[in-house]
This record gives sequence, C-alpha cells and structure tokens, in this order.
Amino acid sequence: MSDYELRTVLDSSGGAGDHDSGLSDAELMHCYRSMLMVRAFDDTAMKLQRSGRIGFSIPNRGIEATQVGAASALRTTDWIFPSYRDFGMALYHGVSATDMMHNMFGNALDASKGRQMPVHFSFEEPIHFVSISSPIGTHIPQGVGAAHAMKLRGEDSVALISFGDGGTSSLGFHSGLNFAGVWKSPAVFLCQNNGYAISMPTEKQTASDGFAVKGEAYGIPAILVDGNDLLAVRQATAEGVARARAGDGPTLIEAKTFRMGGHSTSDDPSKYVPKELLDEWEEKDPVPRFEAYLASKGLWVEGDRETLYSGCMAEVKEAADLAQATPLPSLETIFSDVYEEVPQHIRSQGEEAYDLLRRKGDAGGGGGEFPL
Amino acid sequence: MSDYELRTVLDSSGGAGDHDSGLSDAELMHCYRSMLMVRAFDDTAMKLQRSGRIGFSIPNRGIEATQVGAASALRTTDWIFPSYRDFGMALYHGVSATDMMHNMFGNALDASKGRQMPVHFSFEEPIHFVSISSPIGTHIPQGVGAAHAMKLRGEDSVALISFGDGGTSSLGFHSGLNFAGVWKSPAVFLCQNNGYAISMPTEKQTASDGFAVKGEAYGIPAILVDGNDLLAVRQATAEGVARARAGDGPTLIEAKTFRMGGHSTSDDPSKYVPKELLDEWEEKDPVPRFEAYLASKGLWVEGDRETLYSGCMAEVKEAADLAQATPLPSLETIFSDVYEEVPQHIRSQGEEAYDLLRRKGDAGGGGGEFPL
Amino acid sequence: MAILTLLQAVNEGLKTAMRDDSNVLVFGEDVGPKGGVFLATEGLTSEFGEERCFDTPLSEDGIVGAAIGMAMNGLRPVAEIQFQDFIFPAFDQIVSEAAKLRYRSGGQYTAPMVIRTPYGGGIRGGLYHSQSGEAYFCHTPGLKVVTPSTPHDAKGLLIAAIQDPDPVLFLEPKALYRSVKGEVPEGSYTVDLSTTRTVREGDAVTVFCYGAMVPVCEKAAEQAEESGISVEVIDLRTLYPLDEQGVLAAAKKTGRVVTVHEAPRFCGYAAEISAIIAERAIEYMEAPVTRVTGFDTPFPNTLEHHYLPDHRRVLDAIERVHAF
Amino acid sequence: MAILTLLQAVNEGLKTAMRDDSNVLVFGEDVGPKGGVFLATEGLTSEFGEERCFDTPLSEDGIVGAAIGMAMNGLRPVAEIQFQDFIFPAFDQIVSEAAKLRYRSGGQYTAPMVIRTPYGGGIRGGLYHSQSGEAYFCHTPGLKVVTPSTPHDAKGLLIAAIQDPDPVLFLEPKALYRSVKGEVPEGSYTVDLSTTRTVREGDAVTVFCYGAMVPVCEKAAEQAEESGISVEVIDLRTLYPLDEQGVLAAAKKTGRVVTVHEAPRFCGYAAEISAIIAERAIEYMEAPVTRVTGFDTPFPNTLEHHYLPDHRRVLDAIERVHAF
Ligand SMILES: Cc1ncc(C[n+]2csc(CCOP(=O)(O)OP(=O)(O)O)c2C)c(N)n1
Ligand SMILES: Cc1ncc(C[n+]2csc(CCOP(=O)(O)OP(=O)(O)O)c2C)c(N)n1
Ligand SMILES: [Mg+2]
Ligand SMILES: [Mg+2]
Repeated sequence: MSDYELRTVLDSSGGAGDHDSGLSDAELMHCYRSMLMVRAFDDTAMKLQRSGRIGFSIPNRGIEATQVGAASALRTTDWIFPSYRDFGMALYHGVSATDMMHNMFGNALDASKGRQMPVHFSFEEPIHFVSISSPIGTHIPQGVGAAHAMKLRGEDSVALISFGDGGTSSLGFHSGLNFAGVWKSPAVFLCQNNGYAISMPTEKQTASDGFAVKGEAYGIPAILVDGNDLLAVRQATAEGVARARAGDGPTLIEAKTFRMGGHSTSDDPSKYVPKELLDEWEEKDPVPRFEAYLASKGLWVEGDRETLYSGCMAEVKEAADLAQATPLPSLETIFSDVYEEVPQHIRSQGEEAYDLLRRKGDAGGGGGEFPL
Repeated sequence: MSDYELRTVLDSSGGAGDHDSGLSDAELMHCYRSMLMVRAFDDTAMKLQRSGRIGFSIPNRGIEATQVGAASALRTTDWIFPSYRDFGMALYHGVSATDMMHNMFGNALDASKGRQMPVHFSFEEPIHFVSISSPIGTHIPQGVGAAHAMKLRGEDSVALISFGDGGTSSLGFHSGLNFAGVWKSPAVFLCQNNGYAISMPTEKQTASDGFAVKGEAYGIPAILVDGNDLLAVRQATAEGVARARAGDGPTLIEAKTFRMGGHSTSDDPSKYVPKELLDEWEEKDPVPRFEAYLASKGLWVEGDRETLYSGCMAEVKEAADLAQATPLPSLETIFSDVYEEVPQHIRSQGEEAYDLLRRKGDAGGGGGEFPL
Repeated sequence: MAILTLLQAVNEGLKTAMRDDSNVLVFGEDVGPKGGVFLATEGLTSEFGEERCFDTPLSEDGIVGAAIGMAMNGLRPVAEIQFQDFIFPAFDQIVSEAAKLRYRSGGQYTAPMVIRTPYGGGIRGGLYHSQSGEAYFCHTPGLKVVTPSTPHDAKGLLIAAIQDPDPVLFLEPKALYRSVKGEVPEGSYTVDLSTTRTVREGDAVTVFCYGAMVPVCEKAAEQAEESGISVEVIDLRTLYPLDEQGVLAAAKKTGRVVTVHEAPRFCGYAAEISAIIAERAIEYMEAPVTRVTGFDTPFPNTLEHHYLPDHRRVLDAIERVHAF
Repeated sequence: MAILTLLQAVNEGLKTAMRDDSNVLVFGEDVGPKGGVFLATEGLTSEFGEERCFDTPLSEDGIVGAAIGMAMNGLRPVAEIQFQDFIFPAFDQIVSEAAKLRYRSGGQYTAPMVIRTPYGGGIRGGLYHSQSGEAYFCHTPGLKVVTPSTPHDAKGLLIAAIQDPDPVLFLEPKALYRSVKGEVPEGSYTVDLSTTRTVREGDAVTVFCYGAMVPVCEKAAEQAEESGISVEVIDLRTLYPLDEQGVLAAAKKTGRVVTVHEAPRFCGYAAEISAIIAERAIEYMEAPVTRVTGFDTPFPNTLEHHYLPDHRRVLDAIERVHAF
C-alpha cells in the first residue's frame, strides 16, 4: 500500500467537516456551473461527432472535479500547460463555448486557424492555456521552462502542468520533473490518474505503487487526492501553488479519478473496461457529490442541475451553430505562421496553390491571389 | 536522509565480520588481480594518450571495486550492458588486454573494426559484453529487452545493466526501469554513483535523495551499497541476480563511489572537483581496502601489489605494442556491416573510394579492388 | 485468393509470421486486447497469447529500445508505434542504436526487427496524426524503409521485413487501410525488399510515388491517358535501400519525371530521386525533374485536402513536363 | 579588429548577445564552471552569474523542452547540445514542438530560441562524435538551420539567430573551432539569416558547400585554378530556409555544379540542391549535377579521413564535371 494517504474533503453525503474552502458562495456556484458546462460541452461534442458535424472529441465525463478543482486554485496570471482532456480548466477560467467550438470545427475563427484536430485548444486570455500538443508529455519540461522564467523574473506566478497516468511513462515526465526538482521551479504537476491510457489500465503502465510516489525520484513532495472531490483537489492544488509562490519549489499531485467515457470518440471502451469498474465509479460521480455539499450550504435544491445544465446546453448549442456557420479558414492559413515572416519558398508554394485553384477550380476555402 | 542504508562488508582495516563471500581463495585473488589489471590498463592508456599513440581513454581509478564486484556475481551466460567506463567487468571475465588494446588503437583486429572510439568495446566471448554506445542511457531499455527474451525462453540468465549517476537523467533510464518493473524482467540495474557526470556533481543532476530511491518510481526494490567495498558490491549484485533468476523481477543497485580521475583524457577535473573531496575518497581507495581483507585471510603481504601490478603492466604493455603494430582496418571496413549484405549503392561508393585511391594514391589503409 | 483490405493484409501478415516463427512477438501501445487503434493487431493476443502480443507502457523509447534488446538476443520483435508522428521519442533508439548496432559491433550484435507504424494524411488528423517522416529514416544508413500500397504487397513486404536480418521501418499508409482492397494469397510469401513495382506502363512521362500517393497517381495517369499522354507509374515501395537502377531505367525510358509524396518538399524523399537522376541520367532528361509534394509547412487539419497532393495537382505536373 | 578562432568568435557572440539583452540565457550540460567541453561558453558564468549561464541535468529532452517553455514566456534561451550526435533524445521536442508551436497556436505562442551544437567529423570521434544531421532538421518546416564557416560569420550569424523570432538550430563545425582564424568585429553585429556567401568567384564550375567543407572546397578550387578551371565556391551558411534564388543564380552561371557535405549522401542536403537545380535550371546544366558526400554508412573512426570528403575528392568531381 502507498504511503500517500488519499486526501478527501467531501464525504458522500456532502459533509466537509470543518474544511474552509476559502470560496464565496458565488465562487462555489461557479465551480459547480463549470462542471456542468464541461458535461454540456462533452455531450454536445459527442452528438456533433456522431452526426458527422465534427470529426473528433475527447470525453471528460467523470473527471470534471479534478479539472475544475485544480483550475480554481490558480490566478489568471498563472499558466496552464494542459493535456488534451483539460478543457474544463479553460471553461472555468471563462473561455467561451464559442471560442472552443470554433476549434472543434476548425474554422476561420479558431485560434489555431483550423490547423489542429478538435480539442487541441490554445488560449492566451483570460489565462495562458498553452496550445495543446498531441505528443504525450512534451509539454511537461516546457511548463518547467515557463516556470523558470517566472522565477528568474521574480514573479510569484505558477505553472500548472497537467497530464494523465499514461503520461508518467513519457520522456517529458522524467525530464520535466527532474529539472523542476533541481531548479526548484514554481510548478505544480497534476497527474490525473483516470485509470486508463486508452485501453491500458495503470498496472500495465507502471509497477509503482500509484503515481504520487514517483515524486520521490525527483525530490518533489507529492499529494494523493480524491479526484472526484472538487474541494480536495482545490485544496491540494492550492497547497502546491502556495509552495511554488513561496519559492519552495514544485509539487506533484496525483488525482485519483476515472474516465467514464471512451478515450475519444474513436474508442470503444466496452472492449476493455470492466462493467463493475464503471459501476463502482458511477457511484462516485463528482457532480452529485458536490451538489450534496452545495445543498448542505443551502445553495442547491433538487432540480437545479437540470435548469443549469439546460442553460449550459443552450449556450453550447448556440456556440456550435455559430461555429458551424463560420467559414473555413482561407487557403492562406496553410502557409502562414510557419515562421514570423513567410519565407520565399513557402510563398512560392502558396502562389502555386492559388494558381492551381484558379486554373482547376474545386476544393473550396478561398481563391484569388495568394495574400501573404 | 535516505531510507536506504549504505551496505558495507569490509571495514577499513579489512575486517568483514562474519560475512561469507562464497568465493574461494583463488577467486578472491582473481578479483584482486582484476582490480590491478583495471589500474594497469588505465595507467597505460593514459600514457598512450599523452604520448599521442591513441586518441582517447576513460579513467577508471577509484571505481574498480564496483565493476569487479558486480561482474563477479555473474555467470558467463548472463549479459552485461555496460557503460563506457565498465571495462573492468570485461577484464574480470577474461577478455584479454590484447583484444581490448586492439580497440584502443582501432586496428584491423578490433572487434569493432576501428569504427568506434577507444573504450567502446564489444565482446561476445567469454561473456556477452554488449557493444558500448556513446549516447547515454540507450542501452538501458535494450538490456530490459534482452532480459525479456531470457525470461520468455525460460532461461535463468540475467542482464546486468550499468550506468552512471548522470545516466539516471536519461530517457533510457526512465523507459528501461519502467518497462522492467511492469515486465518483472530478470535485470539488475547498477547505478554507479561516482559523484560526477563530467563536471556536474550529483546535486545538479537530481534533487532526489540519492539514486536508490528512484527505484520506487518503478516498483523496483533498491539497494544502496558502498561501491568501494568489493564484497559489498558483489553481495548486493548477487542478491539482485538471485531475485532475477528466481523470477522475482528487477533490482536497482546504487553503488556509491568516486571517480578519482578526470571524465576522460580530454577533461581537466581540477577545474571543478574540490581537492578535499579527492582527498576524502583517496582514503577510501578500494584496492588497499580489499588488500587488508586479503591480508586478514593470509592471502596478501606487503609488496604483493607491486609484483602483481608490474605483471599486469607488462601484459598490458605487450598488448599495446602488439595492437600498435597491427595494421589499420582495410578501406573495405567502411562499407561492410551496415547491413548483412552490402546494398548496391554502398557497393558503388566503395568502388569509387577504391578507384580514387588507385588514381590519386594517398591516405593509406588498403588499395586494389573493392573486395565486397 | 481472398480479397482483403490493406489493413486486413497487415493483420494477416502478422499472423502468418507469428505462426511460422515462434520468436516473432508483437507489442506496442494498445495492440493487445484492443487490437490497436486501427485494429491491425486484432485477434493476435487471443490466438497467440499475451506472451506474444502485448501492450506496453506509453514510451516509444522503451518500445524500440526493448525491441532492440530482444532482437539482439534471438527474438524477432515487431513493434508498433501508434502513429508515425509519435515515433520521435524513439528517434535516438532508431537512429543511434538500431541503425548502427551491426556496424559499431563489427557484426557481433544485430537488430533484426520491424517497427510498424501508420503514416500519412487523409484522416483529418492535423499536425500530429498525418505526417510522413520517411526522409528522416532514409537518411539513416543501417535502416531499411518500406511502404506498401496494395494489400498483396502489405502482407508480402511485411513478412519479408520480419524475416530480414536488419532493422526495417514499415510505414503503413493509413489512408489506404480500408480504402483499398485486393487479392492476397493465403499462407506465407514474401515480396522482395529491393524492387520497385510498375503500377502501369507508359512511355511519355514517368511518375514515381509510394504509399497513399499511388492511387492518386494512378488516377492522374488515367486522366492523362485520356488526353493522350502515356504515363508510367512506379511504386517505389522499398524506399531504402532503393533500387536505383530501376529508378534510373524508368526515368531514362521517358526523359520526363514527376515524383510525388505527401511529406514537405525541402529535403524530402523526392529530392533524392531528383538528385539521382540529375547526377546519373541528366542527359536523358527532356524536361525539368519535377516534384509534387506536401507544402513546406506543418500538416494542417481543416484544409488537408489542399495540402495533400491530389490527382489534379499530379496531372498538372504531368501536363507541364509533357508540354515542356 | 581582433583575430579570433571560430570558437572564440562563438564565445564572443554569446557574450555580446548576453550583454545586449538580459533575457538571453545559456545552458546545457557542462556549460557552466567547466565552460563546455569545447570551452565555447568559457567565462560566461563568471561574467553573467549562475542565473544566466548554468549546467543542466543530462537530458537533451529536458534542455530543449525547458528552452521552449522559457522562450514562450519571454526569455531568449540559448541551449547547448554537447555534440550534435546527442541531439536525438530532443528530436521530439525540436521537430514536434519548437518547429510547430507558432503554427499550431495560430501565432499565439512562439519559441524564439537557439540550439547550438558542434557537428561534423575531423576529431576522430567515430560514430557518435562526428555526425552531420542537418538534413533531418532542414526537412522540418518551422526551424531555421544555420552553420558558419568563418569566425566573422560565426559571431554575426549567432547574434542574428539569438535575435530571430523563430527557433534556430546553430550547427558549429567542430573541425573548424580552432583551425580557422579571422577578423571579427567588436561589439554587436548580425549576418543576415537569408543569404549565401560567395567564398570565391569563378565561371566554369560552381561548388556549394558549408561548415567544415568550405576550406576543403577552397583548397580544391585553388588546385583546380592551377590547372585552368575557374571555380566559384558558395558557402550556403543558412541551410534552411535557403536562399534558393542565390543558389539558382550561382548554378546557372556555370552550368556545372558540385555540392559537398560530410553527411551520408542518400536523402542528404545535397539532394535538395540537386533537386532545386534539376527542377528549375535543368536547361542550363552542361554536366551531371554532382554530389561529393560522406558515404551511406555510419561514421567510422580510424578511417575517418577516407570517409570525409577531402580536397582530392572534391577536385576529382570538379574535374569530372568540367570535362563532361
Ligand atoms: C508520444 C505519444 N505516444 C502515443 C500517443 C497516442 N496516445 C494518445 S492519448 C494516449 C493515452 C494517454 O493516456 P493518459 O496519459 O493516461 O491520459 P488520458 O487519455 O487517460 O487522459 C496515447 C497512447 C501520443 N499522443 N503521444
Ligand atoms: C545523450 C548524451 N548526452 C550527452 C553525452 C555526453 N556525455 C558523455 S559522458 C557524460 C556524463 C555521464 O555521466 P555519468 O552517467 O555519471 O557517468 P560517468 O562518466 O560518471 O561514469 C556526458 C554528458 C552523451 N554521451 N550522451
Ligand atoms: Mg489516463
Ligand atoms: Mg558519474
């Protein structure tokens, strides 16, 4: 058994002992609504994918509390280095469903100009939510580098670097945590242990006794926390963040949770996730758990979820319609942003592409002169 | 402080308590002579390099007990995946100074056909001493793969995989140990913590509390051992080897020792190694420590070192002279062994090289027809 | 003979090789019970057991590193990299180790192994699920690089790769996984790793291509034929070591050459084809040695159909070199 | 002006950039108190303190990954990779991340950074201390690849690279570190990252080269001149993005081209030069577009002088294209 005791705040009936979350009622409700927003976004994306309107999505059901709890411990001057499953953090910080849907449709208003797959978001405002990359773990040492810059400049900002259980096997995990330990970087590493890396359960991923213990290999203190307990995740993250701001270096947090959906819309988890496991975790759903707490504080009554959720759904649906109605990126977007300035050889290739379009028509997405 | 207690067997006056090394007197003397052989090889290589006869070497002074102690726990059916500083293991197992000197001179009899830098040995006999690679850490998952093959075939062989303190930061360390943990591979990982990675002391390498603790990140039991104590290293390695042979999986051994020379013949350690540290470790020299033990068993008297060492020196010197007198590899060796069969484009390039040589002369190393 | 998709042919190739040689193992991320994200390894764990087809932790460095060690020690590992875009963490193991082991050990140690990986665009995968990195590996002596474009070749080349004494990178054009079907012989057979395949004969223009560009070039060639231009299409299939004599002969035959690939142009594979011709057959050339390739940018998502060479772009190049 | 070695010029370039911009940091393995294994960073820690020049753990992935994060967040990191042969553990960070960050984020995030690394043969370094991997990186849109051959260019190109808004791989020809000397201006100056350098003018044969092959080609050109062949030598110096117009103009001028590099031939950088010429200037060519390169094998040790192109081999090629 692990030396790291699982930290919880909320019991299943909503009790929180004498825990002080430091959150106002409005903030608590914002956390709650953010979880429902994740769920609404998820549900909508799934439908959009099933109906062929978008190509791909990544389900977040089950892990909303981890994302929202962690995000709630940050200031907007902090930086998030997210994994592809972390859009709840962006939603919490106020990124609009519309900006997110532009990405899901890869249209002309997408921050990534339609270059990335869906759910590979990039935002600078209202918080640095760093452009998501598909290769697993590469963002971990990058987050450490960004944190190092904060430290050198004497800022008290923090980099929150998030990844999955599978991500701990990546090269970036090893180099990132090792560098952060040596540099005492103001970084908080959030390992979302959601039970699976695509089809691989954690025991095929590592023989270690959980993931928190991996911090010891780097001299980094670690916390094991119940990932379905929003307040516990918030508290653990806040502890790591406080340590970082105080100049005391990094923290590793293992949030134990469960991926209730498939890995992605292309995945069929029934092939490898035992039904009993799903049932077990269904019981631990973070949303009703948090609702019980809100109810105990008089902030929630039966029926509120449906009301709020349908509000979220309306917002997301509108965003999706708007995004779908937005034109595709222009052909020029293939050729820009490779470098700050477009070099001659890329310019020529762009001109040839426009020329072909003029001469042979077809294929949509702009026409006329190559504009760069 | 580390949870891993430093294991020692030999005290400074040669006492070993009631330790049973399992070694016969002849075997003990073979261990001793092997350490002197390492020293003789080292000293000779240094002189050869200083006088311009070879280009490069890697000093081993100070770490002889780690290498010989570990090697002594292996059978010749086991495999060694060495680092470039491990030639003591080959010497222990009976590789001749001549075969090693052929490599140092990169001549026609070098197993690597003059393709590698000095000290990058490769031997298949009398033990698999796997071709040394310069990139740090790449051999670690390879050793795990070789161990996995042993396991699948039901052999009770073991792979000993050796690397330095710096090597623990490499990607191969992370992937190799992780895979071995999950696969329960019959592998023994020997981390030779010799204080420095070129100019970098261990505290710049990692913030962990030593290197043994890194095993926990992979569910691999670890042992911290005094690397200047030949019997302790042998014992720790034997324990790991026994666990592996029994099918109980891998072991990580941290052998704490000190690199008394420079990183290589190109390095000037006085720029970064504090004199006090050298003095401190000079006191712990593994050779006199083992001599005291031999003396306590009546196997050694004052003056034996000089006699044995000069025998070793004579052997090494003769090997060096022979190697230097051996011709360089033929031009053809540039073109062979890229693939099992020489493909057409490489054959053509070889023919062109021979043709140029015929037409323009110069540059030594064979002539005539391209023979492949 | 059975009619199979290219994906089924890969699966068949793996099964055949595993039946024939118990040293053959298959492993990688999600290749076990799930059968791989494209299902190329479906049914292997159930037929051969977990010892011979198994999942690994999420580390390409570990996958390839372990494969090298297994290969050194008598096994015939077939490692899967889930997408070629994710092979880069293993680049050091491939380029520094697998490719150089035989050479640096004077032949004492070798790494007969296969790395299979889906590559190329056409699935709306954006920057990281679409790349064609063949040029990186074809610049690495000691490796062999193979890519099939038909189910027949997929099985036969894969079995040949597994039997080969040297490390082989086996690039599977994912756009063709389910979109092409063809006859595939039962049982074991090999397709030689040193020949090109003449897809169609012609005498006015020669088109060199491979992988998912083969059907694109065929279509362009058919359309060219309609306007009276006779096009020879050559599927290079073993990219490295290349059958240079075959390439030179096909180039000389028409004196007009177009090479097509998905990867970016600069220092891409087509550059080598052009260079070989410019060095050893320039006096036969009647027109600029032309390339049709992906652009020198990362791979986009929404607009991938503009990025990927299509039959229109290839046809345009054919017409240009023909009219020159 | 001071007469400096190329190594001293690199050191000067770093110091100048660090004095001019406090955001410039230098780090890597052994670059601090030791001053780097070649002493390129000597004196930096003492002048600028450990905060601005420091050692890192032994992980190229970490070095480059951290550099990217620093660059994203306002610093100007200059990371050293001890030998180019050891850059491959960072290949994923360079190719997947540094090169693609601006593109994939629509310009929101960028990585203005420099990776310096010694490359090439000539020091008896064998397989792993001699390689020239430029072609890998020149096939990677989003990167810039630069290599100087004179002290003047070393300092000026390095400062330009550090000021550049995009990631630059700065390849230092280690064979020239101490073997070439030249005038180097004091203070800050830049050499434009988009031009080639005409090393010598000539009108019969054009030789393209870079890095340590520049002096080799100069010597061959001098010898050719003695037998009446006038040779133009062009140092490409910014390999990517390349001044293609400059290359085409120089090629057309003589109609006879030899490209020289140390790296293996197949899919090497010279292939791109040949391909550009074969595609856009073939009608000007009077002779085969010729390559003189390392062989398609790993880099040997004892026989490296046979592997590396020398003036004899270059001269032979010059004579061949001239006589054609
Ligand atoms: C380097 C690399 N290898 C493989 C993949 C394919 N892949 C995408 S997600 C994934 C599993 C990640 O699991 P985990 O880190 O646990 O995150 P989760 O999906 O559970 O949130 C894999 C193998 C990848 N994206 N990058
Ligand atoms: C991937 C890689 N990076 C850098 C180097 C250069 N290098 C050679 S040895 C060495 C230090 C290794 O230190 P350690 O692992 O402690 O072994 P030791 O030399 O002390 O035995 C370094 C950085 C290398 N060989 N490979
Ligand atoms: Mg997971
Ligand atoms: Mg060391």
